[in-house]
Amino acid sequence: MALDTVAIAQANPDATQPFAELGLKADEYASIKKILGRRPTSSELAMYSVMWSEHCSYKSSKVHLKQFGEKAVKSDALLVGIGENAGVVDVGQGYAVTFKIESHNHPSFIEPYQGAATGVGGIVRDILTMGARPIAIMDPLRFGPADAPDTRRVLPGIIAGVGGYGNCLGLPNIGGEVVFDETYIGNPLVNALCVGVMKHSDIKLAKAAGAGNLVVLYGAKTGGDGIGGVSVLASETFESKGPAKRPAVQVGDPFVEKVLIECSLEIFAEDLVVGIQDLGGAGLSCATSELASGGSGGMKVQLDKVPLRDPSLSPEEILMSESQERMCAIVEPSKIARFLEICEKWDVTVNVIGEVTDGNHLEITWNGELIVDVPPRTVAHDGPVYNRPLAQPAYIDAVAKEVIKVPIPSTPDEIKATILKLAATPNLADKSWVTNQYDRYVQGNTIQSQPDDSGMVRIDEKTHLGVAVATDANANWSYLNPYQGAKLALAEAARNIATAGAKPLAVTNCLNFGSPEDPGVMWQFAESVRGLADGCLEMGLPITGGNVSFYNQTGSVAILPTPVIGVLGVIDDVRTRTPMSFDRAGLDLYLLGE
Amino acid sequence: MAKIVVDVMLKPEILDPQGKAVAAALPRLGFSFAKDVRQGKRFEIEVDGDPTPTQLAEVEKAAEKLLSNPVIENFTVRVEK
Amino acid sequence: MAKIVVDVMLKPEILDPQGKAVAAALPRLGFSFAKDVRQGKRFEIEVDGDPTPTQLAEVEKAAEKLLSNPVIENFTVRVEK
Amino acid sequence: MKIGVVTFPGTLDDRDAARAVRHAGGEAISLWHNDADLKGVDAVILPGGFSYGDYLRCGAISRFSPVMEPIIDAANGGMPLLGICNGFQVLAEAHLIPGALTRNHELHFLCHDQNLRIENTNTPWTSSFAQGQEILIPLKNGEGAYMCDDKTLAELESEGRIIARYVGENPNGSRNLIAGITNARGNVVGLMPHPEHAIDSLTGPSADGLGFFTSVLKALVG
Ligand SMILES: Nc1ncnc2c1ncn2[C@@H]1O[C@H](COP(=O)(O)OP(=O)(O)O)[C@@H](O)[C@H]1O
Repeated sequence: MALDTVAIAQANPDATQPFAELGLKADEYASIKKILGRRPTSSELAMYSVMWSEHCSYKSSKVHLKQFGEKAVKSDALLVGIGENAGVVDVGQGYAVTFKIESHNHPSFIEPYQGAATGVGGIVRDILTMGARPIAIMDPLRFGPADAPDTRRVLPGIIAGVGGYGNCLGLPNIGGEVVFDETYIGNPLVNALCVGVMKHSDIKLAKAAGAGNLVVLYGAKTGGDGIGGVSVLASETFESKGPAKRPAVQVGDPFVEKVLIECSLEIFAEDLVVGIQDLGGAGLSCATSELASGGSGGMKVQLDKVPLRDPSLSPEEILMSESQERMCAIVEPSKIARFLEICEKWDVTVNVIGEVTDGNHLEITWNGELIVDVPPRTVAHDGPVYNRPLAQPAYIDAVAKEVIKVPIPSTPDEIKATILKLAATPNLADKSWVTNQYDRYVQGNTIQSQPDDSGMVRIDEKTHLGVAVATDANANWSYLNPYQGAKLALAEAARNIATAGAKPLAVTNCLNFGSPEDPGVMWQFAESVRGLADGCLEMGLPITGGNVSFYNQTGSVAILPTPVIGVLGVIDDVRTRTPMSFDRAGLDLYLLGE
Repeated sequence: MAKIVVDVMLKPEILDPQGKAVAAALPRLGFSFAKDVRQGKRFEIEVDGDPTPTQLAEVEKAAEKLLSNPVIENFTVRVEK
Repeated sequence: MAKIVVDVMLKPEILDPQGKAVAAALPRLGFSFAKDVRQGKRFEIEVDGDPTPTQLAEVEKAAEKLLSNPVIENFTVRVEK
Repeated sequence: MKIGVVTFPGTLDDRDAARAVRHAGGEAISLWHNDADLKGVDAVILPGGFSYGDYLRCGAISRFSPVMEPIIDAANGGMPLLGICNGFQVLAEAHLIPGALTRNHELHFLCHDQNLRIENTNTPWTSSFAQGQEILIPLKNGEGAYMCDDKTLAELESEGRIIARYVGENPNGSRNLIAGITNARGNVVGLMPHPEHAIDSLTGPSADGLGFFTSVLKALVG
């Protein structure tokens, strides 16, 4: 096995490297060389390739997402804004709430149960990482037509996966969506939202400050999960021997995550960490480079200290592994003993894998050999930025001209038939066949869940303070007019909060689109972002975070533009909420608005 | 009457949370024999008479299509008397 | 390195909804071979070297105490190479 | 009165059970699975959840936790012991009550509001109810089908040890619509649905569940 070290990279500058197979463009590879002043080692190449991927670097969306910050009104409620693992808002009484949506679309297409399950697991760790106790989840879902074979293949697993993982974590599922449309054949959307609560003083950030502080990896052992892509590297470094089979599928262990949550909350309560980051996409590559660039600037990591589930993993693979249920914490040496003790109480695997340093080097060694030496910022934040071409697709004008005559029912019989027909469509029909597979009672604080328009949970039993969350997206509107579609989805989600009696406070989003390399899709995306930013400005709501999922398409057919908008609201006394149902006879009915 | 047995196990490289939990529980009960435990599924399929080669081929197909998930699992088919 | 296999099946008199669901799904996929299907668990236990009789006796005990629930399940233990 | 609430790794409804105890006017004491110490409690609740992930069989691994030894001893000595959902599964695995809980007949995890009929008001956990009273509390489980052999079932029926039955359609395939049973002595109760999630109508479908917790406090006061 040939280990590619920094020394070898220097001595052997012209070795050919499989950057294209790893998804890097020639100019991206060239700029890595320029940053380093030499060719990257295979481990460095692995790190850059995954951190500069669309998924991690937002290279196609960044230029548009900027508006969320630029247009935003100043909000006193915003405690932590975009950029951290999840935004945090003040909800009063010393409480802070954090919430975020993420997508796990592609993994759920490949392995529906595990894809959906690990999607829930990932967003829950994001929330936990902020220092918060996760208190509820929601799951906006999209499928092909209900009777399509692809839907039959993916739907049961996705629902069971969301439920299996969320139920086992003890998180009430307080809402979501199930929508069917042709364009989601082969591209189911699995978006998962999590809400967490903490005291202001408990907010944690992803930064590795303080030279001499320890880098601690805790949670599950590292396996070969989700590194199908880097096998090309392994096969190069392993010469022609070829690597063992590497699964592209991540498998979740919700029990380990539940224990990890309780263990972490106990660690937070004793104020034992300086900074913390969960390991999600891009695993250790992401956690080490983000922690280092968020803090003092440098870090030394001994990669051979990472506990492995599969001892045959190469250093490149360990850096890329997306094994679930892991966290990386920065701990002062004086607090490490107590940290280890709490991990032992919860039977959580824990290892010190490195330390924070001054300066600007992320140095990773493998059995004493230096295999990575990079400025961490260049990995985590200085990825490429694209201003992709956009063009309004031709269909926009065509559909705008189209006049569709919808027959309006007028006789009682016609009205009855129409209502029955509508009620029987999968999109409008009762969703309890889904929601009955989710625990909505656990934690004992659920005030509203299905079938209400927004979910609501109590966060203080004595004062009755609570939060409400709603998610909405209307992809048909967004298809016809992406600018207005995003605004309408925002307005609908905010209305769903307001009608429950809560005050909208903050916005998160998950932007699901086709390929950014298609100018038409890119235009839909840009318009949606513009609409959402303008809508938030008009409503005076800050956007606290979100997620972009591109490449949701089969061949050249993209999904409908699906910007899922989540709005969080606060309610001072959950007992005053207004539920959706009419709970007694004799009430008056009013219609508000025009 | 014969019995066809289909054993379905997670592929070796795939995490097996159940097997791991069992492996961790055994020593707590004083059992120290296990280096590793993997947990899978066993299907016992009853067929009329001795299974024919065609039948076994069908079972293979069913194992691939329904009884296992080829993305994460392997299976074996055999006849038990 | 040897493998000890413990198969755990629901007792015949206990209803097996999973097996029933498989048996019902097979004909829908065009498979007609099954008269009945039962679904159980298979544990593969890795031990160092060839299992000794004492080890096997221990596995029997563990199977009875932990791996199966004698109220509803039967088990068998065997060595696989 | 002190009611112990056990937390195993993976337990989820421990804080809910403790809240229910407090609502009923009792003192809730947390018990940790790894401590073989009951801290002087007068009764114990094994709450719901997915202890040890429900891997292997629900309750099979937790049943061997150190805390279970003194609990089993105390229960054999007459201490009131309630197992809810996962706790019921632990009781069955520990053979403190007969039978076993198996996979729901529809094979899905099921969460809905469930009507129950209280069939035995002589246990320390059900004495606040009226015989035959119908209550509405959440049911949520993946393996809630109560199974036992015919002889055990006949015994449970003839000795009046079925403490609650599902009303209406059988939600999970339990024999004789069994939702909860008690041991021969009547102090240990296993219940599949979740009374701790129905202690006020703000967060649950009713406040009917509170009766289980007020019952035990009444029983302990004597
Ligand atoms: N995937 C899901 N997960 C959780 N709750 C869901 C899901 N899909 C729908 N729901 C809930 O079911 C209820 C009805 O949903 P839906 O029929 O989409 O109503 P609406 O059109 O009013 O949003 C809502 O409370 C919604 O939050």
